[in-house]
Amino acid sequence: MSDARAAKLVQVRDLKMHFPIHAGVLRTRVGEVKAVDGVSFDIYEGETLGLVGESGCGKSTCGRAVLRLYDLTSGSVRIDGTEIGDAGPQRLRRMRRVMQMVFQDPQASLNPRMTVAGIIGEPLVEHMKMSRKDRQERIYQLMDAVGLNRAFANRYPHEFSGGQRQRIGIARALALNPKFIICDEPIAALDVSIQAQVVNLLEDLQEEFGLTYLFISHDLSMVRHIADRVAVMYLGKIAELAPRDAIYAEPLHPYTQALLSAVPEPDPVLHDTQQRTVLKGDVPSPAKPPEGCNFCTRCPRVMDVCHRIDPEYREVAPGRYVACHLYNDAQTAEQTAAAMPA
Amino acid sequence: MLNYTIRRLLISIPTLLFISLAIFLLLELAPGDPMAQVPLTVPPEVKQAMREALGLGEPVHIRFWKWIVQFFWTEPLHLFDSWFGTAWAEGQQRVISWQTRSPVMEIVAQRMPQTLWVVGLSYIIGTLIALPIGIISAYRQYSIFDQIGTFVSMVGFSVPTFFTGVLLIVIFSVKLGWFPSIYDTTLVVNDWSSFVLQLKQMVMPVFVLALYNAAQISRFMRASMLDNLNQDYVRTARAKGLTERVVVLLHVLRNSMIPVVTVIALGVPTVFGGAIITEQVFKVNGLGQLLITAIQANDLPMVQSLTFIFAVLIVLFNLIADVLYGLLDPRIRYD
Amino acid sequence: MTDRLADEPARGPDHGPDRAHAVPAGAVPGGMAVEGGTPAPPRSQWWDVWDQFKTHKGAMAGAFVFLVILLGVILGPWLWSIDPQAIDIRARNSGPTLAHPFGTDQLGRDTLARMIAGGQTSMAVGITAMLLSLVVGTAVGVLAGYFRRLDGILMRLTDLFLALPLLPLLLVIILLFRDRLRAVFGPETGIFLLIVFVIGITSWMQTARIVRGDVLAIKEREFVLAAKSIGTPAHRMIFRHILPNVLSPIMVSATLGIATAIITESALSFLGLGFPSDYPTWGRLLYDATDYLQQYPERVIWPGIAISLTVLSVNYIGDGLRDALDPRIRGR
Amino acid sequence: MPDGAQPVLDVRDLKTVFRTRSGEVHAVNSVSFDLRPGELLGVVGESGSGKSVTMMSLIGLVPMPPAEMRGGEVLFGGQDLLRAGPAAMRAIRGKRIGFVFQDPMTSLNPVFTVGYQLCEPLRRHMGLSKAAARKRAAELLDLVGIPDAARRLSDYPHQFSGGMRQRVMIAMALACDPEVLIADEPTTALDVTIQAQILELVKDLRQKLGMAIIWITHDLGVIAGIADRVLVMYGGQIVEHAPVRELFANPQHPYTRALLKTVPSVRGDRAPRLRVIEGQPPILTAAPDACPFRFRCGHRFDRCDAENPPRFPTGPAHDAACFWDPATDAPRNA
Amino acid sequence: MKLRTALLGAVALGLSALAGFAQTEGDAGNPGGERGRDGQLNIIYWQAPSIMNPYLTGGTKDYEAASLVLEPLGRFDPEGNLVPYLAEEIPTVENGGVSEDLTSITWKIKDDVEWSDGTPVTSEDVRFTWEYCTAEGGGCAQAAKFDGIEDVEIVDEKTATVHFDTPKPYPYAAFMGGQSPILQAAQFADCLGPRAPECTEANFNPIGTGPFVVTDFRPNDVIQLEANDNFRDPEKPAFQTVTLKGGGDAAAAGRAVMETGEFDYAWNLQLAPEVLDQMAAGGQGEPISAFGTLVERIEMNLTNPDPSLPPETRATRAEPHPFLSEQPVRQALSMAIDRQILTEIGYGVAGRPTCNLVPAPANYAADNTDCLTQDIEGAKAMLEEAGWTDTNGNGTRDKDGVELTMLFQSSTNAVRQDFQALIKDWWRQIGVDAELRNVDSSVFFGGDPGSPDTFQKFYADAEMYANNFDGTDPQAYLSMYRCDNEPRPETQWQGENINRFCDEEYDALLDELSQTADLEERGRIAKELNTILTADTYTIVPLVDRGRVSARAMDLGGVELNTWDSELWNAADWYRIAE
Repeated sequence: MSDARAAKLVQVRDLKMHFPIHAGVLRTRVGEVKAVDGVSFDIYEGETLGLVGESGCGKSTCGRAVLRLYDLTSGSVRIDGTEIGDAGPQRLRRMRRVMQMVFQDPQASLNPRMTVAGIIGEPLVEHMKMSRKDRQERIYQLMDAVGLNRAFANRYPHEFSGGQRQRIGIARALALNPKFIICDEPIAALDVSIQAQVVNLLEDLQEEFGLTYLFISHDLSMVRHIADRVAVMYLGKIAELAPRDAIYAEPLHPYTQALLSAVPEPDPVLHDTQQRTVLKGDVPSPAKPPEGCNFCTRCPRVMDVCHRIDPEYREVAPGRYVACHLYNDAQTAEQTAAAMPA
Repeated sequence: MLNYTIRRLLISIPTLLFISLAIFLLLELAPGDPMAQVPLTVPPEVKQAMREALGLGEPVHIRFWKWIVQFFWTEPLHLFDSWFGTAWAEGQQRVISWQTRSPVMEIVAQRMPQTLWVVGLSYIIGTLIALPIGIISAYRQYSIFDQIGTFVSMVGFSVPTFFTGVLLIVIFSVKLGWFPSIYDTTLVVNDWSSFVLQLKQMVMPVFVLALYNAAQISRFMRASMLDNLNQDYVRTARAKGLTERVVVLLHVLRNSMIPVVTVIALGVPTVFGGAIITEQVFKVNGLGQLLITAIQANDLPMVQSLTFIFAVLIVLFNLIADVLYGLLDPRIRYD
Repeated sequence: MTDRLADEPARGPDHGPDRAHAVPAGAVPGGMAVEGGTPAPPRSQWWDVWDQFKTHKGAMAGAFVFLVILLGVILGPWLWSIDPQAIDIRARNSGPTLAHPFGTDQLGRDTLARMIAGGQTSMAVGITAMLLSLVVGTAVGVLAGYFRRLDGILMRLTDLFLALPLLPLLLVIILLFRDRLRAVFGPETGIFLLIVFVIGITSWMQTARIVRGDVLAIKEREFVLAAKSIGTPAHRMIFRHILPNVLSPIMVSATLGIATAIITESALSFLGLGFPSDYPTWGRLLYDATDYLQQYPERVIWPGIAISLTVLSVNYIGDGLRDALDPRIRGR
Repeated sequence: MPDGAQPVLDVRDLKTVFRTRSGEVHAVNSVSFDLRPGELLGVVGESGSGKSVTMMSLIGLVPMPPAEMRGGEVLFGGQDLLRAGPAAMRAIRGKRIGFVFQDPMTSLNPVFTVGYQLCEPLRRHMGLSKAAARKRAAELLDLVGIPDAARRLSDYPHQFSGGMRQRVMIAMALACDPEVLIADEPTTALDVTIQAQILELVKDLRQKLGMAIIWITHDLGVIAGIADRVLVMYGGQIVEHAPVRELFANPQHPYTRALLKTVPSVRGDRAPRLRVIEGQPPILTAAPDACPFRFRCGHRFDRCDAENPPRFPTGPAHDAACFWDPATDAPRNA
Repeated sequence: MKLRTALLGAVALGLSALAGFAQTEGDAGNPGGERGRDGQLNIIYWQAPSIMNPYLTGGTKDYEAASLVLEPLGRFDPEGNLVPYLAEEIPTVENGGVSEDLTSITWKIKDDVEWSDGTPVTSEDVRFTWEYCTAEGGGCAQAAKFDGIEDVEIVDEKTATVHFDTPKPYPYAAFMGGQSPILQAAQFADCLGPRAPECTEANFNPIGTGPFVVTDFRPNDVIQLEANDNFRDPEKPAFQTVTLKGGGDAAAAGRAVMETGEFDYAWNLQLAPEVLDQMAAGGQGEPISAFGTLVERIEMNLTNPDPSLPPETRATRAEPHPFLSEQPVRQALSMAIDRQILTEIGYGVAGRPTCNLVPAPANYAADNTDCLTQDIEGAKAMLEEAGWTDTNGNGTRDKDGVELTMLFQSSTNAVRQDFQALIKDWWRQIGVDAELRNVDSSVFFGGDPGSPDTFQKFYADAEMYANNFDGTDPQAYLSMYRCDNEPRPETQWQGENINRFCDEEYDALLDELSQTADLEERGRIAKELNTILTADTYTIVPLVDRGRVSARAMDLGGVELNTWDSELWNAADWYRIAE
């Protein structure tokens, strides 16, 4: 995973998604929910960037904003050399062929009134001028690719199991030969034994078609398995971004540390010896984020400065980005990083 | 909540103005003539003089403006005067019915009691019958009780009231002689026997209307109960060891009542609107009958004022329903 | 996270398509086992709806009765060829006889023939008025739900219509336009169009509200987002993804709409405002017959039963549809 | 936990069947287990494995119909719960057996205050006065770590966050000092940091109150951290039963073994590729006359198709329902 | 034919016997006694009275309700004779009350009559009543009755002389009958002209001289009255209180009197004959009927209503009707109709077939009976003879490319639609096709010049409705058919000559009538005019002489049904028949 290896397929700069709050007699705008508040990251061609965080931290909104499913409040999103942050409908429609999405709930993301062939074929109808026969053939190919029996092409989604439905969703995302796929919690709704099947399928497809993934999940262990680099979000901002091994081995941000330590270990022996940081309290509302660092209300290593100044998100070591006052000085950061207990 | 209410009130002002204009123009376009009832023996020039005396000669916009002023300014002033004995509205022209040459609002006030007695009572009775039926039907879904309840309420929907009304009169007034066929609006209830008379004359119209109301509300109640009986919190309540009575009549009912209460509130304006057909059948000369006779006589000021009053009530009770919803359901905050 | 519905005992483990993935393979008939099963013909959700509908006895009876009545009024003229307008003054006020199974009226017109002719009108009014209100209601509901910008204005419009006192306006509109339409389309077609229009235009608001609510909910479903991520334009989004999924409330509204339209038409007849008085509809026949309730009760009974049975059967169909279309109930 | 103690709850041969339009579903099939005083019994399984239905069946919280109990017995304090009347069951539910459900968002009644809902079992089972119940309710909220407890009694559920609501649910379950607490996936809907808080809380409460707990989950990590003994369920049956360390160290059933391997970890080595269990969970419409796991099992042989394996003891307090013996990698000859 | 006429006579006889019976029984049974002895009287009007001032309303229901309170100087009795009420006697030329030159009439008020507030009735009140109705901007509905009055001179306190601008052979329009009673000047003094509608109290509760006074007036609902303490006859009225309930429909009103016995008197029961019979079987009450001048008729359009004509000439005398201008066609259409069946179906005892426009009073009624027999064959022959044959075999006769296709309109009303259907059937039998059309009565009779559907505009070939005349003198009624009195664009489609009939001879006769005071002579001229319009030219095809049917309870005595004045004209004489 050397840095020099590949081009940046996706560049996100200072992305903001604010949803206005209206109140009062005249429905005036009294504030905004800062779902995504200044997020920047790059994704290299062929890699998988994991985006983790707890519910409500803005990771799904971030994913959808990157695909321009929302109109951005501000910021820039450049995919495959094209700026789509302010693209018009025409340019956007062309770009849809490059970027696709796999959704969380395989039940909800498939139109219950359409057949499998209809669902997988929809992007083809929208974007490709194909004969009916060619399209049929392409649908079969896609079904083969995701491991669905061709015989089921005329079935409806409710006749399938969760894992199979997620395969349909993946086939739909693959239909246009995209370069970039956002997987928005693709395994969250699946049973444990099925999750592994889907993750393996995603990995196989990545290899086969040279895909680039943004893998959004709250499941830190699965992200560790699939991602090359991992970004941790908290309350609309990226707290830490680093290569996978580094972040799991020595997390820098106190939030990352707490998050990792909260994951229960499926081994009673390890479980009993492990040191855990249990965070106090709840995540603040994104409509009223705290002054200063947004983690300051729960941070076990909170300092005075945290309540006043929002820490800058910056690179503290090659490829390691963190937004924390503990690493104010890049020098110290490196030292601290070295000194961090695992 | 307060903000929400104020905002809704503000929005309703242009809505109501628009409605009043729409009603006015519609009535204006109607081809009828208030002179239609005048016998053919009255010569045309006399009819023309009568028309002019009603103010029909003036242009539309002036009449609309006059009506607006009379309705929104003079009439409230009169009300104020009659409450406090002042004389603010002295000498100001009120909204006058063409048919009776008397102030529209006085007739409306006169019709209120019988309308409220018959239509209002039937609404209350209908609701009181409907709620338990809806609750039991939902709790015992697909049981015999549910089937019968469903059937009865469907019948309540399906049979036109002018049919049930006449049928009841023939059976209970003509054949059996139990109840009077004609409602006496002048009956004063001051002792037991007059009370019994009042009850007797109300039985049939109230029954006809209550059946219809009960049919509707019980269907809502049943659906709402069914929605809530499957909720997780019901299981929680059972897991606490609460009796079924408490589970159903407290936990489920309280939640199910939220949409039903708003439905009931939305139905209240129809009470004031009267039940045109039932009033007609039983000669309960309430607001519904007033409206229909006014329409038949082309008494435009009366029709205009009545329809507008209904519109105001509908808007008002829509608002009340929304506010009730907010009050009943702690999750809803309209701001 | 597992689907929370999956293990929920309150609904049992078999639960229609909504959570078929909990016990996926073959939990419903026609569902397939593990991949590689034999190819089966496509089985749309409507089959499940029909399966559930079949278990609702009232709805099945209702559907049967409705079909019988519908066929009766459509095929009636071929089976019973007496002209409903034909006057036979000698046979006036006859009770049920072989020549006139339903009797005759005060001019000696055959009641059965008039019932058939009246049924055609009443049914036609019911069905067309329902279609009109459905089209308007669905259009308004879908547009308001789908396009945020239109929502405010369309919902204000809906509120406005809800706030209009309908019956008086209905009366006024009929008085107002009846003669103009009659002049253009002839007496029967004109008044038919008017009544259908008036009933339709004053009854779409509930449908619009329900549809809008459903559209708003469906818009939040991920498959709409999925379609958006593909780049599906708005009109195809509506017709391909939104409309098919709001069909259930629309169909329930449809059945109820037929019933209310038939009742409204009969109420208009009662108030003397429906079709011309020599033009039979069930409402008109019933109204005309109420005067003769004591002498010739059968004259009231025929149209009374016809209206009540039709509305009742349609209501039962609606009830059954509502249950059948509700995935939570389906499978019970 | 001492092995020999008298169990508080003894379940024998429990069978629950759902009657549906498309036939019967055998949701719980001859399940037997016991619960000892003070222990935490973990129940793991995927959705549809019957773990929740089993626990709900114990105390009659499955709706009947469509559910139907087909025999078995549930002994609780010398009483067979399956044969107890509704009134007797109500006296037990909420008082001697407490429940915590999965989704704290929907499990609380939205229109009553938290205080009211908390007081309900107290007033019903303990006969407390209104004021006394309220006082006790405040203590309970305090106990489960809700700050400013007395004031928050008059708040409505929607004013609490998810984690706080689950604490309320726990307080409610504990209100009458039950002997048994059944927790049905209580942390599944919560975030990991909140889950960690709840797990800490439960451990803490166990020490303070000492009741026996049944903890249903699909998360092996949670089980590893909290349970004393584990039941693994699959296809409506218990396929393996063992003390927690024994189970993780020495799984006997092919399903348990596969399951443990599919789960990735945030610590330790990272496998280059995840192990999977091919295929889908079974349908339970057929009568249980064969091993439910046979279609996904790597060790399937004739007998698996012909017979439903009984639970073979494989060690002290350890049994597995499988004809295959991993120690010898050969069929058992029982 | 003879038999049928005989039958008719028998029916008529039976009716008068019925009325006579009621009266004789009344006279025999009325024991007299103190005022208010018989308690409560319940009357039901299915059209609810909306006002008690007959000058501000066109509704019969309102005149009749008002007649319980307000009285004129004189009334018409059931035979159409003039009866003095507030006046000492009916003034005539003979007794000197009417001047020889017919330009003035002098009324003398009885000495003992008082208003219900105890003040005396004076000639001042008579003069005021005239002022009230003729005041500018008041919209007086009875203005026509005061036409030609130059002045009302107060001779002394009890005497008033009405001066006309031209000789009036029939000077009894003003101050006579229920539509033109005397108002109290004191009460209405501030209600002149545009202020008339503001006097709600006076309009609802007028001070009168009649047997009753209003205690509670609820417009369009119910009126409660009690006996007038100052009524001139100390023994009357027999009833202490009266409730006059309004609303509902005729069937319900009939039921309430005859079947359930809840009410004592029900007004104007326009019901199918068999329905009335059924109700009468209830035994609580009986229907009573009497005939007036109301005739249901078909009016033939003598001008062309073809929509392709320009609006200036369509349906005006400039364009004669393509076939109805031929008399044989009109006659054939009349001959095809069986008036007996129409009567039987539509009105029963409350109707009789007629061939006359003026069916009563006897003095003015012609004796045309030719039309009473249906003659289909004759009608066919007549058309044949006039050259109308079915040349193209479509079942409809035609001549020179003109088809005998009629647009036949009427107002919306169940009986009229039955009639239309029957008549269409008969016309079809003689080879005339008809398209039926019915217009809501508020539009049909509304007189709106903008509407194409008014009976005046007559955008149809034939139309059916009923009309009558006030009082007992047909002069004004027959004058409607004068040349130039037809509705036409120049008159904003106002006018009463609906058929656009124009005949010099007819107009000359009308002029003669207006100069004649002698009753015999007036009768002769009127009959001749009537015959010109009907039996001679078939311009108007009379169908049924419509009587009035009301119902009274068996124990209500003194009722004399009167079609010339208010039905309640003698309510003071009503009483309860003792068991």
